[in-house]
Amino acid sequence: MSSELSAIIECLVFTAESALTTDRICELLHEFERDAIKASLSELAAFHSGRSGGFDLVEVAGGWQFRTRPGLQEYVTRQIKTKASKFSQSSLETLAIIAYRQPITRAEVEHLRGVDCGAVLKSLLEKKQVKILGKKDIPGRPLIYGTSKEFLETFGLKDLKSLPTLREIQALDETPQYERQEELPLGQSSSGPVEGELPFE
Amino acid sequence: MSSELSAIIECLVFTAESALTTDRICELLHEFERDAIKASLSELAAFHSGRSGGFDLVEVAGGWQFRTRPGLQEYVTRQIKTKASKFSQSSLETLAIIAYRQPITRAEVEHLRGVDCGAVLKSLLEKKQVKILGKKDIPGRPLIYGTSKEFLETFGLKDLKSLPTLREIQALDETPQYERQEELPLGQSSSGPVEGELPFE
Amino acid sequence: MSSEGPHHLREEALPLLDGFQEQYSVHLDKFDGPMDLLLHLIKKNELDIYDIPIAVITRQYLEYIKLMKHLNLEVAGDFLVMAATLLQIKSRQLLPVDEQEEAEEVETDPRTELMRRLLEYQQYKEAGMVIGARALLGREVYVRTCSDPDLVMARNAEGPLEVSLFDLVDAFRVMLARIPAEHFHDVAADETFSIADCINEILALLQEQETVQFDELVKDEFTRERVIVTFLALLELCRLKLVRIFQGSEHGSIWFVPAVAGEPAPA
Repeated sequence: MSSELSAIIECLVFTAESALTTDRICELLHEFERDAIKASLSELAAFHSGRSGGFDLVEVAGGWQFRTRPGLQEYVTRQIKTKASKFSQSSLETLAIIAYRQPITRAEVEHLRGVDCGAVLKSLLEKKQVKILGKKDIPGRPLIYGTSKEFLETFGLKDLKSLPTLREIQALDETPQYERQEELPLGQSSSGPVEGELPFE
Repeated sequence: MSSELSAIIECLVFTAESALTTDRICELLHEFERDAIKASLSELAAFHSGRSGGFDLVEVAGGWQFRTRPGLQEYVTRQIKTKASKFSQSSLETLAIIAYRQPITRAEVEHLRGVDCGAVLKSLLEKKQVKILGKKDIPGRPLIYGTSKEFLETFGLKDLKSLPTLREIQALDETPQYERQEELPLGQSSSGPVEGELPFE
Repeated sequence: MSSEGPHHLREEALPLLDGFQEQYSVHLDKFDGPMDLLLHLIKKNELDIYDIPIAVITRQYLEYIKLMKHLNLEVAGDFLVMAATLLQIKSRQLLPVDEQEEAEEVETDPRTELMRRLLEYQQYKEAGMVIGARALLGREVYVRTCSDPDLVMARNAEGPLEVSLFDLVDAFRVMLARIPAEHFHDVAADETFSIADCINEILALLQEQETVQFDELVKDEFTRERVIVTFLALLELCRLKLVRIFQGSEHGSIWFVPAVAGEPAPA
């Protein structure tokens, strides 16, 4: 577990200012094989998790990052001011809708929630959990929203595919209204009508 | 080596903004014995040094700190090139003016911002976010600026029309129209403009 | 809020609201909107979401809104829109079924759309709770904040840029707020009649007269833009179930009336 490559990778991830993607690590360490780098990363993650120390190596928002072990926050907050990432039930609901249904307009979010969501949307934009992806090509050209890289970081998600699966809606003979919408361009298959890619990787 | 105290100490040092003195650690962890804390610190330092990973726990002038292992600096500095650079508030403001008011001259930008923008403009040109569109047909023939293709890429925009307007962002704060509507006459007190009672049973 | 609230309630005896009577303030704050309230009522009464007894649920829903008014709480428009929807479904159930239409009516139970919305809403409500229960960065989990000295020293000019569209617009907004108005003239093309304005106008008109004709709305300013905006405003009002639209003959005039006016008299 203490090969030179492991040490180099650990050092890179440790000093990086945000999560480092496997691709970027491979690019930085061009003299090493990609497979060896990937194997080292898995080993390192297993090692840190196994030793139950103060922090773990985790895969988040498409990259690798050292993060404190959950459960120790009580001690951390004794010395640092927390940025208080508090989310109300309505923020979480709105965020969930945007995460699962992106790209989505405000009107669509409001239809699903049954309430005005302007203020919640604005606060999610300010917290950088949500971003404006552009405008929808329908009359009125409403803004369309999606979740950001910060959303994945905040919620400790590797990518959008790691979102918990929605509870199945059973016994519905018709497709719910919103399923007729374009599919969420997850992963490689980003061929949706919305320009550009979702901002992951 | 994986006692809870070790993990807590490791976590504290990891999240601290600067080196933590032993005294400070004892103060933060008042429920633990000073001797136990000191012993844990030495153990932790020996453990990290023994495993030859990417970083060590060392006692420097101001206290305890995780430091990358000497000899790995070469790799650390490799990532500087891929470090994401953030916009300063003045760059962002200047860029916003150019985006929303293009084509625009430097004098016009400066008139709006009230300060000299030469340096900021130069850096935006270097970052390829802004480009020179030509010369304005007025005395002095000043250069006129606009945003570039790279600007659209940075912000994930299909075209300039997709740029959200100020009004659209402000609209997030507005309550929907129907909230200002007359109240529905509920129960007995039906004196609203809508005739008839609601059918309670 | 006034201290007489709870007593007042007990006297009024709103028996279906036992849940609200204890700690009513907590409950009142808890509902995030009409969908949330409906789900709560369904769960509390152990009702089948696939076969909602619309009369029961509508009565409880309206009593809840009444309660909010008793407590002098502001009842958000969204709650009223849902009240109108429930009443509309109920009235459709009360209407005798036309034999010719019967075949179609079987398929389109007026409750279907509501049920679908509730199920979908419930999914996202649950998903929100699931993601909210994760170990959140800055709440349960932290990253290293101290920058590496080696990295701090080095300056960078060629990395990718990291900034969001919202930051850009916000920077513009902040700057506009700072500069005096005369320095600045808005050249944006959208200094026109908005859909929101139009909705307001229609609602105002409907308070004065029972029916309104589409042509009447656009006769003063018969432009392409005005017609489109008016039409979109009408569609929106229709979606919100605030108006009903009629057309006498093909290509004839479009008339509309307030949606609640057509409800049957109290039973």
